[in-house]
Amino acid sequence: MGAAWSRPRASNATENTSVKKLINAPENVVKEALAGMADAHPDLIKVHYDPDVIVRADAPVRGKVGVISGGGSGHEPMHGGFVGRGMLDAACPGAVFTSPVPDQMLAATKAVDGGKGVLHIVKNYTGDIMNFEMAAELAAAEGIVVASVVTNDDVAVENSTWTAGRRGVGVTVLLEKIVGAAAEAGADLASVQALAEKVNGAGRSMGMALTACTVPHAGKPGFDLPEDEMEVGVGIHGEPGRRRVKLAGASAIAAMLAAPILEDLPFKRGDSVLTFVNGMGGTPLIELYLMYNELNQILKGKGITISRRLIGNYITSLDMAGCSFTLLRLDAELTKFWDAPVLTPALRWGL
Amino acid sequence: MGAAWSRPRASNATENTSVKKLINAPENVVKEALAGMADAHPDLIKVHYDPDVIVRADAPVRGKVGVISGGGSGHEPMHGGFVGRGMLDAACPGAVFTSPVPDQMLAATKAVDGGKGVLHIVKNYTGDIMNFEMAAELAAAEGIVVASVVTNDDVAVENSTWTAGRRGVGVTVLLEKIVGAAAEAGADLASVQALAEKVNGAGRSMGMALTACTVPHAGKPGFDLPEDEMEVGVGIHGEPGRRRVKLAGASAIAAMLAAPILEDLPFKRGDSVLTFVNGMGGTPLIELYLMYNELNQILKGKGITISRRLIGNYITSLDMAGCSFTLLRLDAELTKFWDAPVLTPALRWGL
Amino acid sequence: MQITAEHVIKFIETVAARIKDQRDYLTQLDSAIGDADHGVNLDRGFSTVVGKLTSVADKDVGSILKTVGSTLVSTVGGASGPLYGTAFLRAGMATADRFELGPDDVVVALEAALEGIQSRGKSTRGEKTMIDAIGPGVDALKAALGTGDDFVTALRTSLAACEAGMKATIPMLATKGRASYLGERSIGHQDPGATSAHLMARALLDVVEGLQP
Amino acid sequence: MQITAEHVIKFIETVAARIKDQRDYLTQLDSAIGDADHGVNLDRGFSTVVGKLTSVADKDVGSILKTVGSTLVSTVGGASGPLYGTAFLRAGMATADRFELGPDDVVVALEAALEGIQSRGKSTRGEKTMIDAIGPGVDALKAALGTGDDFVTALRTSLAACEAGMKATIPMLATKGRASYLGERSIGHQDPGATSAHLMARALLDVVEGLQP
Ligand SMILES: Nc1ncnc2c1ncn2[C@@H]1O[C@H](COP(=O)(O)OP(=O)(O)O)[C@@H](O)[C@H]1O
Ligand SMILES: Nc1ncnc2c1ncn2[C@@H]1O[C@H](COP(=O)(O)OP(=O)(O)O)[C@@H](O)[C@H]1O
Ligand SMILES: [Mg+2]
Ligand SMILES: [Mg+2]
Ligand SMILES: [Mg+2]
Ligand SMILES: [Mg+2]
Repeated sequence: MGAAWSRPRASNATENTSVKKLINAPENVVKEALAGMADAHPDLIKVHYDPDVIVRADAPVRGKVGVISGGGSGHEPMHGGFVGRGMLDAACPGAVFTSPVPDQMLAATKAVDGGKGVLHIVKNYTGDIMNFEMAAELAAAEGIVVASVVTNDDVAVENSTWTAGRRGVGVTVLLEKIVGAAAEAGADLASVQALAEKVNGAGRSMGMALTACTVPHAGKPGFDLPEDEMEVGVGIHGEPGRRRVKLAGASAIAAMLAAPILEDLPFKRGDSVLTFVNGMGGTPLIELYLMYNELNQILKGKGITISRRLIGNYITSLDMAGCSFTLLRLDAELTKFWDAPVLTPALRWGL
Repeated sequence: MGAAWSRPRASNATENTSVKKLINAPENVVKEALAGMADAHPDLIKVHYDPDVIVRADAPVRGKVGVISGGGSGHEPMHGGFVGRGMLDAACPGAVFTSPVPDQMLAATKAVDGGKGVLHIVKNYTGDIMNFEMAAELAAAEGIVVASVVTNDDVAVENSTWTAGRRGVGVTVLLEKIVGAAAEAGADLASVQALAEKVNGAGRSMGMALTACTVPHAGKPGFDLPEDEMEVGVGIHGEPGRRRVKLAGASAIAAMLAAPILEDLPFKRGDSVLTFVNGMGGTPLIELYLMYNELNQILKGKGITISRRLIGNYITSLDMAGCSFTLLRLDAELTKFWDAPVLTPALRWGL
Repeated sequence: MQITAEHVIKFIETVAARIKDQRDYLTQLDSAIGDADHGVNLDRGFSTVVGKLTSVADKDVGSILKTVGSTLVSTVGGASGPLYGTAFLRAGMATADRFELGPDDVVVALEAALEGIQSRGKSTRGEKTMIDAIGPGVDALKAALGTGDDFVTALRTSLAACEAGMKATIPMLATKGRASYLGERSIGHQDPGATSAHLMARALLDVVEGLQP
Repeated sequence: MQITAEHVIKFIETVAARIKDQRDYLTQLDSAIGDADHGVNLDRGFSTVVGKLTSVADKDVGSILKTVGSTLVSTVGGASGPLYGTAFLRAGMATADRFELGPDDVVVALEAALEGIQSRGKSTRGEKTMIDAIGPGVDALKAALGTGDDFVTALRTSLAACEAGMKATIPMLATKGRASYLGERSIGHQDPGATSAHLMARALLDVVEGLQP
C-alpha cells in the first residue's frame, strides 16, 4: 500500500470559490478528509493511500475473521467511521458517490486477513457489486478465502425484477455492528456470513429528502426540488426518489416511511425491534429526535416494542436534508451482538 | 415538575407545509423532540415538562456537586445530549434560539442538588445571563448554594466594551465535559467553579457560515447569503457574522478561523491543545474531517501539539452549513478530566 | 381621570392582541439584527398572560401587574422576558393594593418599570434597546403632566416621544444585546424591543382615550 | 487498411481528450437519472490511462488494450469502471500479440468487448445502458463489412447505428443500473453510458478517417 499522502499544494487543482462547501479542489476532497481522519484517530485506525484504505490500527487480528466494507464517499461516517474494535477491520472509500475500485478491496482484504477468511459487506448497487466481485476474484487468486453479503433493505425499490434490485441502505450500518461483534467474538467465516444474511433479511429501510445534495465536482444540486415539495423513496446518492409529493408534517412523513417498511417484512404485534432514525447529512439532530418520537408513536400503536435504537447522521448523502427509517427485528442473538462493546470513530460503547 | 407531555393532537397547531424541516407545528418542535429524547435514552435521562428540564436518570446524586446548563434549543446535541454520568446533571432547553426561563433553571437546580451545591454553566448572552441570574436568586431563596460560570470564548467579538461581551460558544461543550468529570470525581463547588473558570480562560473559538439557518417559526433563512459569499465570525443563533467575504477554499477558511484564536490567548509553540472542529448542523462530517486536516497543518507549522480532539456537530445552529474551531490549552488536570469516562446521549467513552 | 383595575386588564389584553397581530413584524425586525424570535417570544408570553387575567380580575392593580410580570418571566425567555417581566413586576410593586391610579401614579409605575429594566439589563439610553423608546416616553409623560396637560393629551405627547425614540434607534450603533455583535452592521435597523415598547405605549393611549366621555 | 498499435494509441488519446471535453455534459446526463459522476469517473480513468501510454507505446495492440482495461478497472470505479475496464481487457485478449489489425480483427475485438460488458453487467439490450449504443454499432460494422463496404464507410454506418442506439435510450425505461430506481421517471432521458460509448465510436471513426490517404 502507498505511503502517506500529502496534498499537491502547487498542483493545478482549483481552489473552491463556487460551491457552498468546506473544501479545496473537488478532486482532493476524499484524500484530504482521509488525512484528517488519520490524524484524528491514530489509536483506532490507519489510513493507506493509493489504493485508499482505512484499516483498523491493530490489523490483521490473528485468528479473527476480517470484516470489510466500502462504497462511494459522501456517506460519512459510513464506512470509515465504523472501522475499529468490534465492527469493521477495514473500509474502502471510493470517490464521492462512486464505488471503490477492486484494488482497494484487494488491499483491504490482504491487510485484514488473520487466517480465518474475510467477509465483504457490499451494498446492492451495480457498481459496488461488480467492483467487489472483481476484488473477490483477485483475492481468491491470492489464496484468501472471501465470502460476501449484499445488503438490499430499501423498500422504496418496489419492483426488483425491473430494477437493479433493492438498494443497500440503513441496514448496512446495523449489520456492520452486529457482524463485527460476532467476528470479534471469534465466530468463523461461515457463521459470520450466515449472521450477515440473517441481519439483512430481518431489516428494512425507507428514506426521504427535503433537499437534493450537491456533489462537489457537480457544483449544483442533483435535482431541483421546489420549496413546497419533497422526494419520497430516495437512496443515498442524491438520485431522485420514486415520487415527488407536497411537503408534509413530520407525522405524515413518518407514516409514509414506516408503512411500507412494516408491511414488507412484515413486522407484527409483539415484535421487538431496533429502530434506526438516520439523518441524510444536512438534517439537525432536533428533527431526528422529533421523527423518532413519531415513529415511536406509530410502533406503539401497532404493539411493536422498540428495544434498541440509533438516532443520528450515520449513513448520509453529503449535505442532503432528509431522513430514513430502518427497522430491524431483533432476537436474543442480534441483541447480544448489538450490545457488545464497540470502539470506532463514530460508534462507541462499552469501551 | 409537570407530568409527561403529550402532543395536543387536536389543537389548532398548524401542520408543517411550508418550511423544509421535519417538523409538525413550529410551536411544538421542542416538546416533540424532547419526547423523542426521553424515549430514546431512558437509561440516561428523564425529561420533565412545564418547566422543561432534562435530568440525569439517577439525579440527584447525593454528595456530588450538581452541574447544570441551558440555553435556547436549536444547538443540539448541546445541552440535553450532554446530560448523564460524568457530564451534566441537567439541561434546560428554551424555545428555539431563546434563553430558557428561570423556572426551568430553578427546577433543574432543585432536581440535581445533592447537598453540595449546584454550578450553573451559562453562555454569555444577555438573555441567558439574566434568566440564569433570576433563577440563582430564586434558588438561593430556597437555600440551595449556587455558583455560576459564564463562558465567553468567541474571539469574533472583537470589542467587548462596545458589545454585550464575547459570546459563549464551543468552549462550553468542552467545559461541560471537563467540569462534569471533576464533579463526578467528588470535587466541591468552589473547586468545580474554579476549574470552570480555568477552562473558560484557556479556550477560544471562532465560527463561520456558508448558509444561514432557518428558525422554524420564521420559515425563511435569518439572512440572505449570496451564492458566492460566506459570513465570518458568526455566533450560533443564526445572526449574521462580523463580516461577509467571498467564498474561499477550506485552507483559506481554516486560516481565517485559526489566526484570531491563536493570537488572542495567545497559543504558542510547545502548547498542547484540544482541538474541537464543530459543524453548525448542516455540514457533513467529510467536510469537518477535511477542515480538521487544515487546522492540523496550521498547528504543526506553529509547533503546537494536538493531543486531544473532538470532531462533529456538537454545538449547532439548526441547519446552518458552516463550522467553528475551538482550541483549548491543555495541562495534566484538564487532560485527565477530558479523558475521564462519560456516558451521555451524545458523548460517550470509557463506559 | 382614574385608571381602574379593569382598565389595566383592558390595557394588557390590548397589548396581547396587538403583539399577536405584529408578531411576524417584530420577529422580522429581530431577524435583521438579532435572532428572529422577539415577536414569537412576546406572543408566547402575552398569550399565557391573557389566560391568567380572569383569575386576577377582582384583584388590585399591583397584583394584576405582578401576575403579568411573573408570567412574562416564566414564559418569554430570551432578553425580553426578564426585562419586560421585571418591568411589570416593578410597576406592580409600585401599585400594590391600589384599585385606582391617577395620572401621577401611572408615572410612578412607569418610572419603576424603566428603572427595573435598566438595572436588570445594565443598560442606559443610546445603546439601541427598548430603553431608547421607553425612556423618552416616560420623561415626556411626566413633563407634560407637570405643565398641566390632561392625561390623554400628556399620553399623546408621550407616545410621540416614544415613537421618536424608537425611530432614533435606527441610526444607532448597538452596544447591548445581540445586535451589538454586528458592530457597524447594526446601524440602519430599528430595534425590535423599542418597537414592542412603542406598541405598548400606543395601547395605553388607546385604552385611556376609550375611557373619555 | 490496417490499424497499427500507434493508431490504437492515437484512438485512446482521442477518447481521453474528448471525454475531458465532454466531462460535464456526461455528468449532467448522469445527474438526471443517476448520481452525477459518469463524466468525472471516466475522465479520472482516461487521464490516468494517457499517462501510461508511453510505457506501452512499443507493445502489441493486445498489451496496450489490456493496460487500458486494467487502468480503467483500477481508477474509474462505479459501474462504468468494471464495464469499460472489462471491455478493453477482453478486446486486449482478442488482440494479444498483434501489431496490426484488419477491419475483421476490429470486429472480433469489439464483439469480445461487448460480450465482456454483458457478462460483467448481466445485462441485455433494451435496458437503457451503454449496450444499447455499443450493440447496434458492432452489429452494423460487421454487417457493413460483410456487404463489402470499405472500413471507413463501414465505420460511418456503425457510428450512425450507435448514435441511433444512443438516442433510442431516451424513451426507454431503465431496468439496469441506478436509473432503474427511477422507474417511469427514467423515461425521457438519454443514458450517460450510451453517450460515452457513442463518443468512443466517433473517436474510432475519426482516427481511422485520419489515416486515409
Ligand atoms: N441589556 C439590555 N437592556 C435593555 N434592553 C435590552 C438589552 N438587551 C436586549 N434588549 C432588548 O431586547 C430586545 C431583544 O429581545 P428578544 O429578541 O426577545 O431577546 P433575545 O435577544 O434574547 O433573542 C432587543 O431588541 C432590545 O430592545
Ligand atoms: N448492468 C449494466 N450493464 C451495462 N451497463 C450498465 C449497467 N449498469 C450501468 N450501466 C451503465 O453505466 C452507466 C453509469 O456509469 P457511472 O455513472 O460511471 O456509474 P454509477 O452508476 O455507478 O455511478 C449507465 O449510464 C449505464 O450505461
Ligand atoms: Mg456513481
Ligand atoms: Mg433569542
Ligand atoms: Mg431575539
Ligand atoms: Mg453515475
